[in-house]
Amino acid sequence: MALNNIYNDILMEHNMHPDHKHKLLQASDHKTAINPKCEADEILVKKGLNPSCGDEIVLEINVVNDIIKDAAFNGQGCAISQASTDIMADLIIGKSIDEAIKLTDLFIDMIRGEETDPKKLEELDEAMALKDVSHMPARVKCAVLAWHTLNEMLKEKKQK
Amino acid sequence: MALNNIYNDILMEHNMHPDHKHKLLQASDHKTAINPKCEADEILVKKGLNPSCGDEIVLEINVVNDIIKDAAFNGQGCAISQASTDIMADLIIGKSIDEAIKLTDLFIDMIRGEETDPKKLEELDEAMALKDVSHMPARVKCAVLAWHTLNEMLKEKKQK
Amino acid sequence: MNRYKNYFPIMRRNSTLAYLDNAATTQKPDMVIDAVADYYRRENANPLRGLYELSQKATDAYENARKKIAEFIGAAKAQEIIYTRNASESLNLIAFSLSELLLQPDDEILISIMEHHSNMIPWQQAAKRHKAKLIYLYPNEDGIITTAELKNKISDKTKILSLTQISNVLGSEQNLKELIPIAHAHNIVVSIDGAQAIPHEKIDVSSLDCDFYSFSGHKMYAPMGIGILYGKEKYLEAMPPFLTGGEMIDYVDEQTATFAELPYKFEAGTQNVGGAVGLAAAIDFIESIGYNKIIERETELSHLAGEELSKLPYITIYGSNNFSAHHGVIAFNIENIHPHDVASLMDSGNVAIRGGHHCAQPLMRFLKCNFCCRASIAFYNDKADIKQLIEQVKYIRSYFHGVK
Amino acid sequence: MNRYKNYFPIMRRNSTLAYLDNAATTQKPDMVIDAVADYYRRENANPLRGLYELSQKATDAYENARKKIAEFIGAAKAQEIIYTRNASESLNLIAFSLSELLLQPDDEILISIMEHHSNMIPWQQAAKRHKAKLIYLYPNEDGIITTAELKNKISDKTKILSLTQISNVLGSEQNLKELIPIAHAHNIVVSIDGAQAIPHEKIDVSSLDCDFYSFSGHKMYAPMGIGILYGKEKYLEAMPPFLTGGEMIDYVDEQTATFAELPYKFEAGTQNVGGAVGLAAAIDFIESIGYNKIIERETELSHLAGEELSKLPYITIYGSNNFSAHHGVIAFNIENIHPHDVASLMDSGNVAIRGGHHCAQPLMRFLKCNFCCRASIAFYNDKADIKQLIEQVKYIRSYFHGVK
Ligand SMILES: Cc1ncc(COP(=O)(O)O)c(C=O)c1O
Ligand SMILES: Cc1ncc(COP(=O)(O)O)c(C=O)c1O
Repeated sequence: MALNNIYNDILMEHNMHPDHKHKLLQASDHKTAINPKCEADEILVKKGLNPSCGDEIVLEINVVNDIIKDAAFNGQGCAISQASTDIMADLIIGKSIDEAIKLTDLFIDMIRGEETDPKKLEELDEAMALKDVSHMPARVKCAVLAWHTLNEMLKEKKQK
Repeated sequence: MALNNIYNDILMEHNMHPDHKHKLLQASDHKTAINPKCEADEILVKKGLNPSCGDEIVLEINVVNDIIKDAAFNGQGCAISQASTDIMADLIIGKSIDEAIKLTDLFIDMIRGEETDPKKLEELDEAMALKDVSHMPARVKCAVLAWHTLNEMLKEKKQK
Repeated sequence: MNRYKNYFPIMRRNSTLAYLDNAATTQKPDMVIDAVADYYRRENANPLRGLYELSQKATDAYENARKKIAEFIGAAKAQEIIYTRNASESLNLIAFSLSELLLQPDDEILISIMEHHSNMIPWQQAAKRHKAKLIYLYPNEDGIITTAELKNKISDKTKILSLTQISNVLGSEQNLKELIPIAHAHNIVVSIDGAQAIPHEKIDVSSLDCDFYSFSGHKMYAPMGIGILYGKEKYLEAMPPFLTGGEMIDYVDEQTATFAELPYKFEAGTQNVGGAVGLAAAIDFIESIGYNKIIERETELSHLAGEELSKLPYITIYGSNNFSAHHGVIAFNIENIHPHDVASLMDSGNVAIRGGHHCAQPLMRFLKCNFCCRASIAFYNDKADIKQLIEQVKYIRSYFHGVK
Repeated sequence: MNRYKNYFPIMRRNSTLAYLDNAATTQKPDMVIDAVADYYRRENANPLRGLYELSQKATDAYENARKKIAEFIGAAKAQEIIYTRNASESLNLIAFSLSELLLQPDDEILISIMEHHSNMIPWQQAAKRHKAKLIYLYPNEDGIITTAELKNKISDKTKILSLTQISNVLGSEQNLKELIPIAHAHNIVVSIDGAQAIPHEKIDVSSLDCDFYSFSGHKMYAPMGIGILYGKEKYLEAMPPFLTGGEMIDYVDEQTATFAELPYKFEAGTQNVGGAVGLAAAIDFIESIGYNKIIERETELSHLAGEELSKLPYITIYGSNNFSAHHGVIAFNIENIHPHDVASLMDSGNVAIRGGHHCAQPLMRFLKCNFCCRASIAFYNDKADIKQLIEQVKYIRSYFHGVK
């Protein structure tokens, strides 16, 4: 059955043993600890909700000079939303805001079945493991929750 | 086709040339003219409406000593309601109130398909020509309008 | 039997039937009947939230039908398509929810005297609830609301215009491309009752620029029990829900609820997936015939029926003298014979027409006839059907007339 | 494949499918699918006011189905049966029209925390419209509203009690014969949501003496798009109509309308005759199987599923420990695995169950679980289906657990 593809090793590993499921240090801690001289250092926090599944995540990112230095999350939800969030954090750490926005757009397009070119999708790295969610309409929201939340968060930041 | 049965000679004749489509004289006229000594002499008037067809009849009966001395109607409607009313008037003139109530009940049962015994239906005389309306649910109301109106009228009178 | 009737099992079973009550409901082609049966044989499940294969198939069937309907009527987005039970429910939904959104005491709602009861009583009720006024537009002899009439009736209190595109009695079509811009220039929200239009011509809600458009599946070859409400996203977003319960929610607690996004906000309870599948099949069917062919045949037959009937001196026809503009609907009376008798007797000649007030009592009184006969044509009818109709009219007249 | 599955084309096509989402919607037997198709092939027309043969046949089909439904549930009169689209619409109708009739500011409506959203949000809306209060009844551990709880919550302001007969999550059945007389003794009108009851046991509204009873066809082997509202004549007579338009009128003028007699007063627009025919066929189907057989099989399988699941230490089952009293509904969770993942993975093992809030969010919070899995059984299921379910549960657990 096609659905089983989605619960592959990559997803199960990220779900059971997420690397980024914790709280980031406070911004002030960061300032002193990591980058004491940078005024642009800040922690952005945004909550994402998927009422149909009850998925709920709180996403935190630390942006320094337009680069995502760190990312973490908390919350609860299904394996797909949890793993997808952890995979996303892996992918975006070290990327610029614009790069990260592009990646979230690409991921969302992949899940909606609008982008299928394997070459282009390569950029998504491990997140490609979630490709088959595009055939599970009921789970699309689970997979894109974190990506959607990050996308909005970064666009809001740019507008400021 | 079954339906054509209903537009038989009896119905067509009563529709095109009704005997009782006129106004009765006023009660006071009756008192002097027909039965000057009878205090119970009266003219009862009742309107019957069938909104789905727009059938509208005004039924008048003259009751003397519990006997229906005369009956007449006015109004408009389809051939079935017009003919049915005229046939009814023929039938009930000369009958007692109780007899007339019985006949209207019998007719209504016939049209609703609840009484089919030809022996019993014989009492209805020409009104049996409307029997097949029982197979035309959309026209049942047309056929029973007058009978229903008379039935209510007589029961109201008895209650007084 | 003509090749079009051959698509319809009921016609194959009744080869001498002249079915001329298409404005009430059309017959269903094999394609539609089979599509519905196949849905239940292959992919039935409760759609939405479906986490297993059948439920996903049902969801796909349901949402693909929605996309097809959106494309068919030129809606910008699939979520502007709300499934209802029939046009009447669509119109009730608008009258309830749009009124909640817009109406203040003394506001005015405009409808025409030609409306079907389903586009009239819901507005009477809404007017009563909101202490608003229901104002009527009257047509000219051709059954057309002129721009002058509309401008005359618009006031600075007018909030809503709800209008039938094609009258189910007169067969006249309103010039919506002229009327809608006038209404919009006065900030009036425009709802169109398309129940009698969509079976007969291509509809494009975007170029019409109406704010709402309602229709029924069963009048366009689909099964009963499925209807559509199209609405512009901005209004649907702002309107409160109508029916509540089931999957149309986001979050529910004991005393309050928040509602799902479009289109689900307006779809309470388990939806009629079989009906949606049937409607999608009906659209395929219509497209396989082509509106060009449909219009060509229906116009020719309307013209023929109108011309032949109008030759008979004892016949009154309602609406325009240009019978080609009747969209298949010919309403008439035979002098001194009640329409119910006409329809019953026609049945003996295997002609199916309707007699009555056609759910348009105020229009009937406006026409001073109260009741009339209505023959309504679909593309699968043919000249033989019209001939049969005319023969029956003559026969009935002589039958009544011949009686001493 | 067991002989009962053999009646269902979708089962014949998927011989390894364990379809355990019957509380969401049941599959449809040939008898029902064919009855609907045959209706459209043989007797389709717009019913009511029909003056020709096809329309009379459609009317007969429609009204005979109504009589059959009335008899099936023990209604005193056929006109106490109102056709709706689904149980949700029935419940919306009651919540709207009965509230209009009865509710004054500060009046109280009683419902239970176990209600499906469709028997909850309409009452929230009604309470808001009439400035009334919505008061909740809470069940004991077996999912039962005790008479003490009911008496406790009744005040002299209580006007309406609306209660589900069988919970779609806990599978518990309320003792209506105890509760209804208490409500009636306080002049409280009682509406019962029977959507989950009628597929599983014989209903007799006369002996229950409820004032309203609602259910959906699609949960009892009939097609989607048809539902029923039973109401006592005296209330239906007194209530204002809900949806308006079409044939539900007597007399219409520009500003007002008077409404048709029962049941038509509540049936706006063209009705779903195909759906009514399908529901009548579903009743024939149920009667051909017999409720005795249905209850016997469903009780046995509920018991088996509950017992087997409860042997697994990582499983929580909601509701009574007496699984024979679950009416086919077993709601459960696998420790630390989200129900949506469970349902998706079950699908890979060809087991169809539902995961989520089951349109009962307040109940889920009351149970402190927010989400759960639900296997729901019909008589056509068998022990092999339950075995498949249990195997999948074990497999999923080990799959998650086995991951380092
Ligand atoms: C107890 C209960 N009430 C009402 C409903 C609503 O039924 P429908 O979705 O057919 O309107 C359901 C079905 O989900 C239910 O389980
Ligand atoms: C113009 C018009 N509007 C609305 C309706 C109502 O359609 P339905 O009965 O399918 O709800 C009809 C059909 O009779 C109609 O002709």
